[in-house]
Amino acid sequence: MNYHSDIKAKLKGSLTGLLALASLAVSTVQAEETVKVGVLHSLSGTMAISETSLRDVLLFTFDEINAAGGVMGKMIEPVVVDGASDWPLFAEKAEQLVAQDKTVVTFGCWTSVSRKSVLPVYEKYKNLLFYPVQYEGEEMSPNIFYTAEAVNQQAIPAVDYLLEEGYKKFYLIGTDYVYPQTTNLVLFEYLQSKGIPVESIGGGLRKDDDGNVISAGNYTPFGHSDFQQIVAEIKTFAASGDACVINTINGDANVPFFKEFAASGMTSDDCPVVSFSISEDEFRSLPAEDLIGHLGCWTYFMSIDSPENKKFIADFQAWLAATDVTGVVKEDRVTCSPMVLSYNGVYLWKAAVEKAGTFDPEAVMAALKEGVSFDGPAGTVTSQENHHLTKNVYIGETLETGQFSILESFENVEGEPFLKGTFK
Amino acid sequence: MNLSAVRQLFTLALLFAIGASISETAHADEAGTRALLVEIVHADGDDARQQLAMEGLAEEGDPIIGTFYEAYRSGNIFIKKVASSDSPLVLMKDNKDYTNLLTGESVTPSDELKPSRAGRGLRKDLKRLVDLLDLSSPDLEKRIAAADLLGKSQNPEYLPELKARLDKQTDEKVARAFREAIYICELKSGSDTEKLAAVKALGEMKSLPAKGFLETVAKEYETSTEPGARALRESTRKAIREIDDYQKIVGHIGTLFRGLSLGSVLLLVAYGLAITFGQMGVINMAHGEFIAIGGYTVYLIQNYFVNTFGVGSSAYEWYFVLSLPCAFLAAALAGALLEKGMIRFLYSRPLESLLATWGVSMILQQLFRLQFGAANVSVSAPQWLSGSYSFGGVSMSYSRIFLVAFAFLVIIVTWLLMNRTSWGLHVRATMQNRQMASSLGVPSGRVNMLTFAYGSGLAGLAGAFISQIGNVGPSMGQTYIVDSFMVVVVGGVGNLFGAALSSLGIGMVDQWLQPILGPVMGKISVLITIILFLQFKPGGLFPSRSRSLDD
Amino acid sequence: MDSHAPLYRDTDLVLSVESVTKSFDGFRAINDLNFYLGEGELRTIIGPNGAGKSTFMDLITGRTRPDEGTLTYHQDDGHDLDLTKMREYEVNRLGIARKFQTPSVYTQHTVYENFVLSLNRNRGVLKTLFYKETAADREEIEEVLELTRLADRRHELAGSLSHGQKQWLEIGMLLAQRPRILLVDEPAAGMSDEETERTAELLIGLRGKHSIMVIEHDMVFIRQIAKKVTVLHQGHVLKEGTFSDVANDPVVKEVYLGRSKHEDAA
Amino acid sequence: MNRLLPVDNKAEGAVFIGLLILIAALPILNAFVPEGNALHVSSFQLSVWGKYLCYAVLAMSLNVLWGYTGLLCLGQCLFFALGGYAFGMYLMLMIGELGAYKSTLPDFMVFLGYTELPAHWKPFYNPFFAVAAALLVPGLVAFIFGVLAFRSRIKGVYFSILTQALTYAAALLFFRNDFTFGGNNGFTDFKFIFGADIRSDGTARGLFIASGALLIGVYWLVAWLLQTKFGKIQKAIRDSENRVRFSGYSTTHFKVFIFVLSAMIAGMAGALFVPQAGIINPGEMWPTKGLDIVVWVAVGGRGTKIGPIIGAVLVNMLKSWSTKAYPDTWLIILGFLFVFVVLFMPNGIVGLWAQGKAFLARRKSKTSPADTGSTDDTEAPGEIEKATS
Repeated sequence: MNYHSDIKAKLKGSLTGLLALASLAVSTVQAEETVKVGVLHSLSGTMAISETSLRDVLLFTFDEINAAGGVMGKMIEPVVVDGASDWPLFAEKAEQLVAQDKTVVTFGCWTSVSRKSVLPVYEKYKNLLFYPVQYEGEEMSPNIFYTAEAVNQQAIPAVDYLLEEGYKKFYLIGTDYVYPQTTNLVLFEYLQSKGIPVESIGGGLRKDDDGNVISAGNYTPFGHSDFQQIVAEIKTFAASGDACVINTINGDANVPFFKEFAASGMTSDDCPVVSFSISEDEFRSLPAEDLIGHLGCWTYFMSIDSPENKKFIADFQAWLAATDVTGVVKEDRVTCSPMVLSYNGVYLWKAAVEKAGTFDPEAVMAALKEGVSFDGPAGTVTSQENHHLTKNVYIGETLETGQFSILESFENVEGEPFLKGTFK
Repeated sequence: MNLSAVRQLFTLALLFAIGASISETAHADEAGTRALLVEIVHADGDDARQQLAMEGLAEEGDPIIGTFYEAYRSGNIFIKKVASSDSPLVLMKDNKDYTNLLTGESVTPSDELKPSRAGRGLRKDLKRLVDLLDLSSPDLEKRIAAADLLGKSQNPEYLPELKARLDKQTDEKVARAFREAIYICELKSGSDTEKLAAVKALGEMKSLPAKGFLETVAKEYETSTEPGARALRESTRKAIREIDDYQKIVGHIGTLFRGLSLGSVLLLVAYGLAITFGQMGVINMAHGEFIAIGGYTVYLIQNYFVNTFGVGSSAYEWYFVLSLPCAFLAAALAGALLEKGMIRFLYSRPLESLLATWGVSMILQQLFRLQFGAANVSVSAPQWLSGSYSFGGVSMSYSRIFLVAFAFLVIIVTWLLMNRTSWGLHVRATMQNRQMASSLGVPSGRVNMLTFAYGSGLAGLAGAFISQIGNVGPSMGQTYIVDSFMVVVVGGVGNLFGAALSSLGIGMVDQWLQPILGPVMGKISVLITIILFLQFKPGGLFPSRSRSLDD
Repeated sequence: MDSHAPLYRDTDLVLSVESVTKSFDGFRAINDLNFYLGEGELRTIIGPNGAGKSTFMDLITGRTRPDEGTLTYHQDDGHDLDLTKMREYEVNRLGIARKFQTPSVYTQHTVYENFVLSLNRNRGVLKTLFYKETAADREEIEEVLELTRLADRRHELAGSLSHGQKQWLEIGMLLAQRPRILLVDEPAAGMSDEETERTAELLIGLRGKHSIMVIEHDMVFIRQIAKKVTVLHQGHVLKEGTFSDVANDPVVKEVYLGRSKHEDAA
Repeated sequence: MNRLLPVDNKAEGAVFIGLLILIAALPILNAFVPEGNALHVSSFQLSVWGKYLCYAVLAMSLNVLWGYTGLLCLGQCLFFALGGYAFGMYLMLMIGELGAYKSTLPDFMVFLGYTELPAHWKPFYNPFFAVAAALLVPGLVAFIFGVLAFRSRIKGVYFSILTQALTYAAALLFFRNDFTFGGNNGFTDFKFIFGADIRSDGTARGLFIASGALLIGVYWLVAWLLQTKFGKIQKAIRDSENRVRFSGYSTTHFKVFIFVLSAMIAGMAGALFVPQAGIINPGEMWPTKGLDIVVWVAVGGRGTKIGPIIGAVLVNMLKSWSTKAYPDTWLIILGFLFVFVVLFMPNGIVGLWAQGKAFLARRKSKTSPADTGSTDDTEAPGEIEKATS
């Protein structure tokens, strides 16, 4: 072995001389030097529905950065792996990226459980993960940077808006897992702190033996397909008016829910539904014309009227048209908040690398904690000490076109992961 | 600036104007209305100007307001810059046609269109205006909806208008809605005697919308020591009780219908399996993907209709009707191919059919993803399937009513095929003894293929229906696969009638348990119940009687 | 003949079936059946298809429970046992062995292993874990191997035997259980003439050592072995007597021929 | 049969010895060969192989049930997950105050407002109790379900579908947040095991060796069982349950015993899997996972001692490799593999040898007409009764 590496070293030495010469002539020789970056999303299984788009936007971002000269002169070389909606496999893939492919940063995960499963890997190898999707908070790993919306950047502003609009009854509904349960517990406290009586919060409560509320709202299993009963309940709940629904149903279960909702004859005028898991991307699978006027709250909407956003959308569309990556759907594509947060994440990482002057994950994280900004499609985002982002929050209502029209925006909202108990 | 405060002030001003003027707006000046509407659009962002325009609108009361409201609400108002003039044109889009809002003339738009949207607050005000206008709409449904909404606002300003129009209502349903609205209004603003009368009346009407308002009244008078308070308190409680009792009955009827409808979904999903698995003994794990084939077929046909005829055209309304046979045929064809290419080698090895079809299921799912994208695709209901039919407080959506009816049709057609055709005879013969049947001259190869195709086709049909009430996506079938196997097993493998009965039973039990235990525990309980049920009836509801008990 | 009255009641009965009825979905497979089997007797049961013969065996072996009536097993020591409450393996352990219509052997085991598994001992779960073959076991197996003429095929997989040999193997497996009662369902089905004859000899040879009940369709075979024949019809004993009694009985003839004609047509 | 090397033929022996070498060599290469050397096995590789070994044990547990007794359990993943949860509870408690909330309670409990550890969690501070629970809990669930199912003679496809329903119901239950098992997120972020840092290389080696030892132990157990009379009864039940029943054996007792045994083996595999995978959540009991295991066994060759091991390791290697090499099409590749195996390799990879021989024999016999006609008898063992019978 030593013999071989010896030869290699010698070869390398003579090559560097040649390269130095060549680089005088051809300035693009830098392209030979790459930095490996991991992309860890589910491209198959149940979560592929949402995560495939993030893979696409990440590849687009890398190409965009590479075309502009890369990061500190190095080209980004993406290593794409499929987490396959399988959580132990996520952990394995993360370790493969970090330990075997020596990636310096990973952009990935959607569900909280996938993030939780890879967290020990990033902590063990002191590597870096950018997490782009709204989540329940209650976590702050030293090795994860959350570009995601924290509960106070999504649910709380949305409820504020509804309260201001004069809604007095809130029906909580979600899929039975941690994000909805957590968000709804926080909202339950928040609504009460705003003077909404318990009987005006629908969906049911469960208490433990000591009388503490441990669960608020009505929950359905993953992939639930029959919402007749729940919609009937909402209809009764909303009969007296001034009621709205706070929806944390995950993924494709939203389709049967909204179809049932529309079929029951209720409209957004009778009882608007504000959803936290439906972005433009998910909206493509819903019958838009039945859902006009329902609300969404994100830190980005495709309809944001800014030059940065227009450029982003146009560039992404151009990339889609040109790319030859397998599995990329080219038609009817939209942009949405998780995609932009992925996009922002890459640029923030780039900025932090340049600030730190190294790809070393820990130095990059330190730079991020000091505060790095990026003027993204949804305005300026700034990294915080607590691994979250300060960003603008938008409330929009759905249009027939599958887009959101922005009703209200809150500027520079700081991300706060630990919320429960703060409103008591 | 506090938007909502301005809005409230404005609304109040508007109401006074309406109260004074609306009854005299029999003949409206359409041109004036249009001008005001254009004014509103232009004044976007200027609350004071919009307010002025609205006041004017209230005096006009033209039906064009309703059309405008709908367009404004759904993003179909556009502003077109005109080079020669300072004030741009306002266009209204209806389907694919654009009209100039000011003149009503149709316009061919150039590419310079900027959409204009109503803010939520403005829309609320507009909506109220439309509702007031709708109070005199010739459409009874609209009149009812308008009365309902105005009543719930509990604004005393509407009372005179509602009362004045109540006498003119000849339709009992409409009159009831008006009375309900009046009573609900009076709950807030009436005198104590008026309130008492309203409370009693609402209780007798079993008015569900009133319940929330009655509770407010109950709370208000809870601690009051005024002389009339006690009577009011007690009758309010009584009224709430009456409404609750009535709601319970409505709830039970609703549960029955919902159970029936869920049962029908299960039946459509499981009936194909009852044939391929129950009759043929093939454990087809790709059954769910045949469902998805049906769903995607509907999606493709919908897209074709949208592209060819446009949304909302009368031809488009027929897309779903055409989709049904297509979904059936597409899935049946896929089924036939699968049978010819794979299943027929596995008849003697049923459990291996499970494994191989599981592989097929994986392949198909990923192919769907590569072809249609990983995300679900959107399928809309045609007009005639949207909306719901209300019956004594129970609302049944048309799509589900259609689905229930179709499920029965499937049972009947399948029964006829199985019992009244030579094919059915061949199927039954082949299923009892494959070798015997083929030696008796039954073309068992063809019978097998057709049977499997029929079962798969039913799955495709199920997918077509699910597209109306649920997802269309790569893994849409996975949601149903465990359930459909349960249905077949509970019904008794090989017994189609049993499958029908068990899907209805499971649907009913599920809907009955859901309100008690919640959807998650309800679902778990259904599964446990099924497991326990099979302890006592291991062969299902109708165990297939077979003389060859020996293995 | 009044079939409701018991034919006779001997002191050395092994099995008494009295007023047994069994319905499936309203169809009476067995209808008020009375039947007695004597010690060491070789009884043949015939009847048209659907007469309830197999159901009758199911009832005796605990596979099916009767709706009404009693099934009593008369033990050696004079104690009676109620069979209706027992499961198959318990009935079997009393010494009631059953051969099925289609040969039911362990195809993935050798002939020898088939016999090992049939010996009437060490049948609890834990006992089988720590079972060691004894000399006595081997001796018994050799005996049966000889009797069934399978000795030279002892190490072959049962699945590779011919149909007739499988029938013999199964009979051998019953014998290895050392049963008191042998219930044999169509032993001659699918056998060559020579095999059928040998089977008949075997059964005749067993008479006296075991009480045997044979269900059979093959009239030649029945004529060979039958001493006493019971005719079942619609779950009921139509006639009991010697072969010639039964064969010449006009009622039996009508039932049999009429029914079988009808079946052929279908 | 050789007691020390319990294999039936040379090929099986070669694979088994290869496996032994692998189990012995990997930790050594990890510990003593320096990083950078081509022979070095990284801790990552080691833990990946450790997981494969656990999957192999899981496959063996299903094989005991399906391959030898003919009972196809589609819920084997449930027992695996239950074992994993039981041991995971211990690991969760070992996190101590290093969680996000610096509390002795697991984070998800703090969040849900628990002030005290629920009673059923307390004994899990003891690792031996946790190991015992990883054996007994799956065993108990299997016992209850087995008694219910086998007593009422539920068999064949019915049994398979019911086990699928059981695991589905259990998964839904475990998804619930207030079921005190962490809901969808399950258990993650373990820190210590038996006092050692769970992320250290030494622990990775230890866990790998434990997995290897479990695999060999289970292999020996299976081999021993097979040559007892019990093992013969097992196969006999698969071939002709009625005959067994009518030979005086209570097949119910036998089946319950095997089912419980198989569940306990699966539970042990789960218990060792969790510290190596770093996560257990209800996704592990989702019905599709149960089907995966069946596929491993089928690919390797069911009803053989070595087949399930080969199947589990190969399929998972293929999955690990193809999810990176062909992230978009790997499901299609895997799907085609299953179809191919079922259609053309009815006895799995292990059966290929015999299949090849039979094929050659048939080609030869084409020239000589004296064909025994028994080549069609290669039909795989353990068929369930046809569903309609």
